[in-house]
Amino acid sequence: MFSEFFQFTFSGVTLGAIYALVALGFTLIYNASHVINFAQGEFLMIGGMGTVVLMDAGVPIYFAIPLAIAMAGVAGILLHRLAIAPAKNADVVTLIIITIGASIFLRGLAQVFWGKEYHALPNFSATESINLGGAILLTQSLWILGIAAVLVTALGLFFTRTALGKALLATSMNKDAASLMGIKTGAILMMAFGISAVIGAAAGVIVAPITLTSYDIGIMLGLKGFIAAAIGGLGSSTGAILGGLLLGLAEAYTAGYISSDYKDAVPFVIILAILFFLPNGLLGSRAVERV
Amino acid sequence: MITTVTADPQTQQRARPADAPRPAGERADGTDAARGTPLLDLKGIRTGYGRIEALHGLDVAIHPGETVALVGANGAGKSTLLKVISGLQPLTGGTVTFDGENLNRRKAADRVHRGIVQVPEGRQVFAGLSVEDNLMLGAFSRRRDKGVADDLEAMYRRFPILKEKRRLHAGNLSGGQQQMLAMGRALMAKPRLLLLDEPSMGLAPLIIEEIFGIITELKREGITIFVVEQNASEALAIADRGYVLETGDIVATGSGQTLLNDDSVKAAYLGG
Amino acid sequence: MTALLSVDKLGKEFGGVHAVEDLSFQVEKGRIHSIIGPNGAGKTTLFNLITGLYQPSSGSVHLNGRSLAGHQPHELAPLGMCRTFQNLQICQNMTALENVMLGRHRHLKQGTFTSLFKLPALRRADQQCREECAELMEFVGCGQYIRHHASAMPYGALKRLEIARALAASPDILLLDEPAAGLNRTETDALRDVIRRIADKGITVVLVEHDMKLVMSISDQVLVLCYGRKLAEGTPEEIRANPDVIDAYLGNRHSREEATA
Amino acid sequence: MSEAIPQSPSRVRATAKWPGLTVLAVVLLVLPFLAGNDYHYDLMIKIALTAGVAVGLNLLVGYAGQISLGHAAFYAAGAYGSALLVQQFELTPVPAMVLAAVGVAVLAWLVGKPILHLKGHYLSMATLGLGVIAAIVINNEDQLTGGPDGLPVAPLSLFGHELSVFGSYDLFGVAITGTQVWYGIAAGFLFLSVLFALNLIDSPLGRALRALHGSEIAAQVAGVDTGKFKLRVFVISAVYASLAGSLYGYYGGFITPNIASFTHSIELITIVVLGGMASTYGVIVGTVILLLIPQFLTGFQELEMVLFGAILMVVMIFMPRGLVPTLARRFQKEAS
Amino acid sequence: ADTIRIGSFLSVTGPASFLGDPELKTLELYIDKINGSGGVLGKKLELIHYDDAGDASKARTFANRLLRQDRVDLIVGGSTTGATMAAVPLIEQAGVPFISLAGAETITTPVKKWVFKTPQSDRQAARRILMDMKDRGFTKIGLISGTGGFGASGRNVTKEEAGNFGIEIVADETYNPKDTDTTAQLTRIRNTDGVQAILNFDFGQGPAIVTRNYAQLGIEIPFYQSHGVASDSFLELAGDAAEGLRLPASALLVADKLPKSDPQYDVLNRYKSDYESHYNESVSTFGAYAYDGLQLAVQALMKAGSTDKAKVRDALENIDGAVGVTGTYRMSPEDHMGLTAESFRILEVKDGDWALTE
Ligand SMILES: Nc1ncnc2c1ncn2[C@@H]1O[C@H](COP(=O)(O)OP(=O)(O)OP(=O)(O)O)[C@@H](O)[C@H]1O
Ligand SMILES: Nc1ncnc2c1ncn2[C@@H]1O[C@H](COP(=O)(O)OP(=O)(O)OP(=O)(O)O)[C@@H](O)[C@H]1O
Ligand SMILES: [Mg+2]
Ligand SMILES: [Mg+2]
Repeated sequence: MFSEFFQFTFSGVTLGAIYALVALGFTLIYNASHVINFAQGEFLMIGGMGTVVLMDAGVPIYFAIPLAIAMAGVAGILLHRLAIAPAKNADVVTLIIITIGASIFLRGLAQVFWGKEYHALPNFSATESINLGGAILLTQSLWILGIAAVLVTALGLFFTRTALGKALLATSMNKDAASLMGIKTGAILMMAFGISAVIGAAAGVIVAPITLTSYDIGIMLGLKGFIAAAIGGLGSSTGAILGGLLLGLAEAYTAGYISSDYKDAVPFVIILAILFFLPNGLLGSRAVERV
Repeated sequence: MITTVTADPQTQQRARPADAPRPAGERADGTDAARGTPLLDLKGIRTGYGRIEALHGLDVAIHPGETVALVGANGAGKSTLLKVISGLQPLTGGTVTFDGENLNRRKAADRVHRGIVQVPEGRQVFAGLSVEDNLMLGAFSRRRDKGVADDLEAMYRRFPILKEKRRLHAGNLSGGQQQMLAMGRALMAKPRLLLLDEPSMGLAPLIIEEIFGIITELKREGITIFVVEQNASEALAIADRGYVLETGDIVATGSGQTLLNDDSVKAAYLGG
Repeated sequence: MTALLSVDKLGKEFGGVHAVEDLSFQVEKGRIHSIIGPNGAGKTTLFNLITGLYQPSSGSVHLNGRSLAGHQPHELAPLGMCRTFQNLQICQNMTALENVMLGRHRHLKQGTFTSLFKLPALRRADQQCREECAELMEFVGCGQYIRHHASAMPYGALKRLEIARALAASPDILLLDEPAAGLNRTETDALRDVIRRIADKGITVVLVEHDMKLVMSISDQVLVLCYGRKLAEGTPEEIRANPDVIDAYLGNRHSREEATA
Repeated sequence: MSEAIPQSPSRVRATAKWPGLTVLAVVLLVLPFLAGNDYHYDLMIKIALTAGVAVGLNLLVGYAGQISLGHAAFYAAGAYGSALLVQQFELTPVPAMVLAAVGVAVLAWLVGKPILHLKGHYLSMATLGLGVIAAIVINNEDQLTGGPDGLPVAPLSLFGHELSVFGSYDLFGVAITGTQVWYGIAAGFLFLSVLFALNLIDSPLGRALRALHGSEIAAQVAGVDTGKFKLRVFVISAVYASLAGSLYGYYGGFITPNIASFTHSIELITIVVLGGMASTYGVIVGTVILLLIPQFLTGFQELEMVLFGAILMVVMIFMPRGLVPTLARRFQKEAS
Repeated sequence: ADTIRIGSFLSVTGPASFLGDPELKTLELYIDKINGSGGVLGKKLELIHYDDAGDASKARTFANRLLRQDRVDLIVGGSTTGATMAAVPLIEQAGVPFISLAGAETITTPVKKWVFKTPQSDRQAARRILMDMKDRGFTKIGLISGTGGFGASGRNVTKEEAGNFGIEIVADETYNPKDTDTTAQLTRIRNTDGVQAILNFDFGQGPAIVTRNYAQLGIEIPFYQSHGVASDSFLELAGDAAEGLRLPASALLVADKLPKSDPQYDVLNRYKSDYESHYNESVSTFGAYAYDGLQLAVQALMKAGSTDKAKVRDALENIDGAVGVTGTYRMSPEDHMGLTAESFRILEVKDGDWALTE
């Protein structure tokens, strides 16, 4: 029985770490602009599929991965320059619809040029799984967890310790006032999109050995990432990790103990319950507005 | 049409405190011609919101070291003019020249790096950031400068309440505290040209005195100041010169004292 | 005289900071009662407590003898209380006139079906409300913006728009938070007339303001707050002469000036 | 400057709704004459029904400023609800549709109560969750709903006559096809949707809703019980969706869980934003465009998605307020 | 008309694109070939195709467009059961012959006048698998299926048929087609008492993930997949994890390993080489559904001697012994699909490739 519990836990942690990585990508753009970037999933796709395509073209994996991630970074910057920046004074919902358009566009391009098949990436480590107390933990999960931990620390430090991080937050709170501080808001946003794309693509590469990858992998992962980010509290990188793990564990325990039919529904009920008591997610900051 | 209430350079000369050190670049005789190029030169400024034009081609020149007040009724376009100078409001005509350089194509952030700093209307503090972060962001354009930490301490000495609240989200400050923060934040940038949009709004009488004290002090340090104030009499009293703005046009200009004594200005802005 | 509003041992704490502490006072019907005090003294917080936007940590508020404990903000307009805001609360997605009409909300029918079918009675009432609200805008002095979109109005006009909106509810008691901020002397003088006329209609006014000329010339009673506590209370003359108030708030220059004014 | 002139009270009239409605009615009446074949009718019917949903959703999103990413759930609830009431309880279609709408209203009220106190993206997330749960239930309860393979729906019957899209009928001596009758129903539905929406928006209730968007605090202090009003508009927009869903089911004869999907919810919200938030006629145009683009793009085969995404982006970038409000503005500008 | 208009709506993009893509390629390839050799009844074939992206309501719209605007003579299409079923009511009312390429039994059971289909039904696949299990002596099995149309329908028929083969389903789990992990479900199955074999009924990439999880968990008991994964790309995705699993499939995957005497040998190898040389990618059993559909349509047209819809329909219903890639079709008024469970061969994965078990 214990081994079963461990197995569900490992499975949940793996899933959770994947969602958390995606959620981290949302955090950065959200913090810079309060926009939920629905094209975030597409960055994952570019990371994973880009690596596959490059490897197919004969590029060795250790070049293919950075190249694919760089490609996503460029896509992120282009997304900002060509789609977000020109819509200057658009409100947040409009920007969200633009990111939806962008995600359809990118997915379409990938489908035309990279094909519609699913692909697998090799594991990062030679040993695929380790047995702990009768339960199997994938070594790739450890990679995902490790990288998520590094990213969340880095992002946390960035927002609390660096002037640039503060400038980014300021930009989202009041763009005009930020530019009155000499903050180049355009450049800040571009940077946010670029880095966020890079984080997304890196996530796309490390999760691909588990989730497989294809031109449309971003839809599901992007959605789960958004949900994870929201339960954790939008804008909080630690929250993103917590939210991801919570979602992953809820899914695995539901599938394991309750009903696999309702595996996706039960976590939502839990999430709605959490939001009922914590309307800003687990670690989200309350909007500060005085009258 | 501009009615120059007085063109007598002597008046302007008198308006400045006798003990103020003369700003660099200004000749001793103080005549307009002799002053050299203005620090800020606005020519034919036109701008509007959608179909409505808010400024109808006005000219303003501010010389280095001057303190200039801008008065006008609600909706005259004062804030709009300051936004034009800062680059937040796009022009439909005219030029903004600062220190000899045409700024028309410069973004707001670039203008800050050149020394144009504004305390905007309505405070505009970063609500979700701490008071200290707000102040530090004021110094964003000079964030690699070693002196920032000292300036922060100086700012705290000036506004002790901000030190007390430095960990609080700026959005939780009282209105007046936010106004102090907005002022402090701008000063952290070490401006060459400081634009103040109603800096005394919402402040208690004692603090208003403090604000005007700061303005006088900055003036003494040679910083150029362009101030919009509803407390028109006090603003004009410390200003070298003033402009009167009426529905998008400059209708009068002259030394602070002259404007203070002008009957139509009195009736419109200084109360009966 | 009866106390319309009475505040009893009211307190509000924000993470260890007492924004309002052990505060008691009463506002009598038909009076203009001003509240002054240094920045951060707790004036706006007091308004937020009275109007149900904050829940008090201690103490109570009574309106017309009725306790307001646990009241939601929207329950106060029907009880005859309305207010304006220091940090403007304007609906930027509506026209100026519609903002004022919003104030009339509680006097209009808004049943779902009545609205869906737009019955004639509703239409007539709405048109009447429209005209009344336009008059109110003229009354507070922002008549020229009737057809403007709220987002296209200058700051000073928006402050008056809020007053018009609050008046539209035909309140018994009106709470004004720094209505003169952003107005020049002449405009402030006009505002004084507006407030006088409001009071003449029998509406009780509670005024928070830093403009001493306005406060001293219009108030029946002045309450001075400092660090959330009552520092002094009395007629304008008494307050102006109170050395504590001069120290904490007015400063010497002002008291001199006002004394000669 | 024109705005400096004091306004006389006679200039403060409510905006008239009849000119717009007349244009809408004329367009709806003229369209059949432009229809080349039944397939055109099919598209027009689908557009009219979807536009009806969008008009309702716009009340919630565009006017009250509350984003729902789960509205497809109500649409699906209407479609499945009425279909099942006919199938399981042998109700006739019209009462079934009404009953389903009542059920959806109750459902929306029950779920809306706890989630509508959420704000912004959190509300989006919660509504998205509701939509996902609805889709899962429909998918999994295959005994009842037919599961992922879908459910056949009995055709609509009016006055005891079954209305088949392939039938032909006699209307006061004029022979018309079933499709044309259906077009009439869909057009009528859209017209009424718009009429009710316009009434609502221009009433005190509508003003209170828009105030929620502008400043919730201002609304509260004016006496608006914001929680109650949000719930009301949520229910109203859900009923719009439910009715359209029921009609769609009767018309199509077959429904699948796809209509409850997240993608469908996204499509609905995209229509609203594309056409123009807080513009009732805008969202109709938005529907026309969003549903027609794919029809024109089918020729591009593989590139369809790329082009669709690109068009969506370009429209939103250059018309950030949505097509109709932006164009209306531009038009006014030129006119002045 | 001077052409014969063949309408089609397929899921060329979207989650079922692995079905629609080879189907469309096959149709395009062979319509070109047929036109190259003179067409049918002296007329060229014209393909009118729309991509429904796996969305049933789109499929319905496009079917409507085919029927009412393009006025096609017959329709070969419908990659998924949902898309097919959404179009069926319209097609039935319009009276146009329709050959569906989707799996579920409901498409042709009960028989609908104008609707035919080429793939074996999922019930036949389930039977074929259960037959093999019975032969190997299994009596208790675990079932894991996707919640999509294909998986859900497969799950139902498997549960219905199991008893007929003396097999009990002791564990029954599902997953969402987009899931990336199924270890929790597999763990539950493994920990159920007495499970002797596991069957995964689904198509798409889900089964590849199940297979990988199955291997990662080190589950030893025999593993079955359905015909839904019968393509080389599955082997590629599942990798080593697929070793040893069995599934029912058309002989196409092992065409070159068949004895020459096999009645399908020629058809299989011709299709395989045509497709692979033209598109430079490996053939899949799904494309073959379209191949068979087109061939049946052509045969029926020739037999009817015209494009008269009723005649073509009658001709389709009377097809008897047409050798296709998927099997040999024998239609009848009671059976609009015309294949038996035996047309499936049981394949096993050996050394990373398909192998015949018999
Ligand atoms: N965002 C806007 N959209 C449209 N019109 C605007 C906007 N902002 C200001 N205006 C208009 O421009 C004119 C000038 O406004 P501005 O804010 O510059 O006035 P101001 O002199 O600063 O007034 P105040 O003393 O009230 O601050 C006004 O007529 C106002 O209606
Ligand atoms: N949410 C909060 N969290 C922490 N402190 C708060 C919060 N809200 C108010 N305060 C503090 O409470 C004190 C009272 O604030 P309040 O806004 O009531 O002052 P005020 O008298 O209206 O001042 P002003 O004249 O500047 O408007 C301030 O010091 C403020 O920083
Ligand atoms: Mg201003
Ligand atoms: Mg205050």
